[in-house]
Amino acid sequence: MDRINVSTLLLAVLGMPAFVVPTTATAGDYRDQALAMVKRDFQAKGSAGLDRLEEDGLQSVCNRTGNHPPKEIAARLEQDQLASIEMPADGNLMGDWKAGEKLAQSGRGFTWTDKPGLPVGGNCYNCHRISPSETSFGTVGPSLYQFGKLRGKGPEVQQYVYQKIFNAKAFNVCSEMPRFGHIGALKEAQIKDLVALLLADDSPVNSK
Amino acid sequence: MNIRLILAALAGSALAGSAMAQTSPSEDFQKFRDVMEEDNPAELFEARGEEYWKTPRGPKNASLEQCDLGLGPGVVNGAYVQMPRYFADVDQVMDAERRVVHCMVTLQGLAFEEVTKQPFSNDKGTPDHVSVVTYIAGQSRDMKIAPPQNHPKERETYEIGKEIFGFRAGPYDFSCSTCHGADGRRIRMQDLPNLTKPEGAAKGIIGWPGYRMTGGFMLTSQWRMTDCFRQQRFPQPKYLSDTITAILAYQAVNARGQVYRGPGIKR
Amino acid sequence: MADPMKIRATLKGDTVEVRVLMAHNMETGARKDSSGGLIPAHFIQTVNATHNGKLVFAAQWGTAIAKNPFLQFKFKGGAKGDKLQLSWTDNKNDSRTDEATIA
Amino acid sequence: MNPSRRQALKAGGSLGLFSALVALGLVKPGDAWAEAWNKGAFDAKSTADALAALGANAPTMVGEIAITAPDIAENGAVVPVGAVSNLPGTTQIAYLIEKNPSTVAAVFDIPPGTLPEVQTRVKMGQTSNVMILVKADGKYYAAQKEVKVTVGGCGG
Repeated sequence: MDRINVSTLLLAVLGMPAFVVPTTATAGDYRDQALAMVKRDFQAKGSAGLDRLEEDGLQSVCNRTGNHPPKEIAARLEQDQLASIEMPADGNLMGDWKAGEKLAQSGRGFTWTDKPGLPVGGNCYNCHRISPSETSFGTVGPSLYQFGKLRGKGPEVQQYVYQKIFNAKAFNVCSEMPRFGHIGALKEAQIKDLVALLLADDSPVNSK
Repeated sequence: MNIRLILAALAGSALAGSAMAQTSPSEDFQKFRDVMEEDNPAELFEARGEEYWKTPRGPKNASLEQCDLGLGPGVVNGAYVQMPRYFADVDQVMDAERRVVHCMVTLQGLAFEEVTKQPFSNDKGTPDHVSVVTYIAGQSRDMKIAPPQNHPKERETYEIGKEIFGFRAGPYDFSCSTCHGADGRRIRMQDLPNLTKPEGAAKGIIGWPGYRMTGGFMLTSQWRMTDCFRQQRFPQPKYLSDTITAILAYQAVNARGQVYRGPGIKR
Repeated sequence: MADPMKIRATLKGDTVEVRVLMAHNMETGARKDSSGGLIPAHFIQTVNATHNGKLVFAAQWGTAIAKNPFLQFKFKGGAKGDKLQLSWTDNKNDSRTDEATIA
Repeated sequence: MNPSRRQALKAGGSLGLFSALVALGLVKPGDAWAEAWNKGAFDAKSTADALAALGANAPTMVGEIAITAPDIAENGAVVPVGAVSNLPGTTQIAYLIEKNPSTVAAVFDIPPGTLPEVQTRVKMGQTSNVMILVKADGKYYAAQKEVKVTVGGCGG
């Protein structure tokens, strides 16, 4: 992400008269105290270094605004995130749904008890219903069952799904979904496999 | 008493057990968790903790009976549900586990590093301070959660805890709130209580310390918070740090008025 | 020495309901420690309950009983205030005997 | 003197209780004690071997034995299993877990005056049938129920 760009935006956020800090007048003080406390109290462990406590620009905006930045700011940030998405050079977005299903099942990666580095899991079932045969699914995100049936599988839908997985914040700046491609957690081929899981005709997601 | 009702029903019929009515997995889990709670092995650790509390040991050969958990030296009854709280002797807000370790250090003369060498239970067993916390928690069974908010530092700790609760960072942009900031959420089959509301916040407190069926040991709120940060993909919070106390204070204050049911049972 | 058992013996009608928790690791002998070595089996093999000198319940256990075992049984002929003795012995010949009063 | 009695007395000796009971005449040397630990049964690696070791080669499957166990166990480390026998003259109840490394989990003796019902918690390595074997009037009967064991939880 372009840090300078974001800092400028941040200044704009904080300087805007329409911008209202969501809690009390002292909320800023508590935030500062909280950040100082967190920096004092955490220690690096495994692959989880202290650098993870440094907010990037987008996180900072979401944190300062209770995940509801002013519309104009949100739109600018979303544009930035969208522009930073790298689309596959070959233009093909549909991979292997079976590999996608396997990836969707795994929640491994990036914790201090996980093996450092890649590959990491897609974490999809942690939050979404996907294939009907997997009954152990989370509900933090919407159900994706029948996604292709309901939304089609044309080029626009394929592009949207690829982009959403690559960087969910391009569509909703403070979305709770991680930016899997943006942070380099999932590689191009893996994201394609997940696109296929949601859209392929023969994927169990679209069965019946 | 579920199991006895079912047994009675089955005993009265010619049906074999396999003919039991089908229920959803989560209902089934809850049912058997309730059964487990009736005879929770956590009680064994309460007993062990009580014995530790009352037995002199350490370089000062002292028991913990002079330990002040906020209601005066030696008062254990109801102390757990009134923490975290401000302690003037240290000019700090402390949660139960932090206070217990503090007492072991100051009263018994044990070295902090020694007591906290194994902060959490594992396959090797449940450390003494964890049994003591379990004992103290058991002495607040069926009492209302009522952490004080009178001292400025108690209010400040709550507000800081609230900020940390919403603090998004790390590779996945997760905060505590990502999982625990709304109603009706689940990770896989695991219910995620909404810790911003009294009922949800109480769910985050009730059942801790918990007897972990896998491994058969006790885990405390300190452990729970630490493991949440792990799953959040954060670095590791230091044991008994201000950050954990602040998060626990945020939850406890949000849960005020809810009834604590004593040490629980965990998967 | 092993921790005491937690025994609840309650008279309900003419039946005494006994519920017991025992502190024991119930090692199966199949688990490995952090260095990869097998942890030797260590488990309760027999449990006996006596009331007024009469055996009212006896169990033989294998390694499949869960850690920190729970046991519930019922017998007739007990009265409030009566004593009930429970004892267990494990495969290393460790043992523990505790007494409870029927309530 | 059988081994379990010897062990019991040894335990009593160290704790004083049993010797005290014997001294008070509450426990008489001739009292019937539980059978010795049945090594052969607990070593059995299959249901057939276990039944043979328990002397119950072909138990009759009956409806008079109620099993309380979860359809799906949240955790194989602790699975509550209860059994009630409605067969007159029940003297023994045994738990057999087909897919466990050792099939026999427990054998309970039910002396006269004790109700033919018991509850305990078992470990299950995987989804398996749980068989409850009952000895009543010298004959063997059984019932069984499948318990699914999940590997739940999130991957984090």
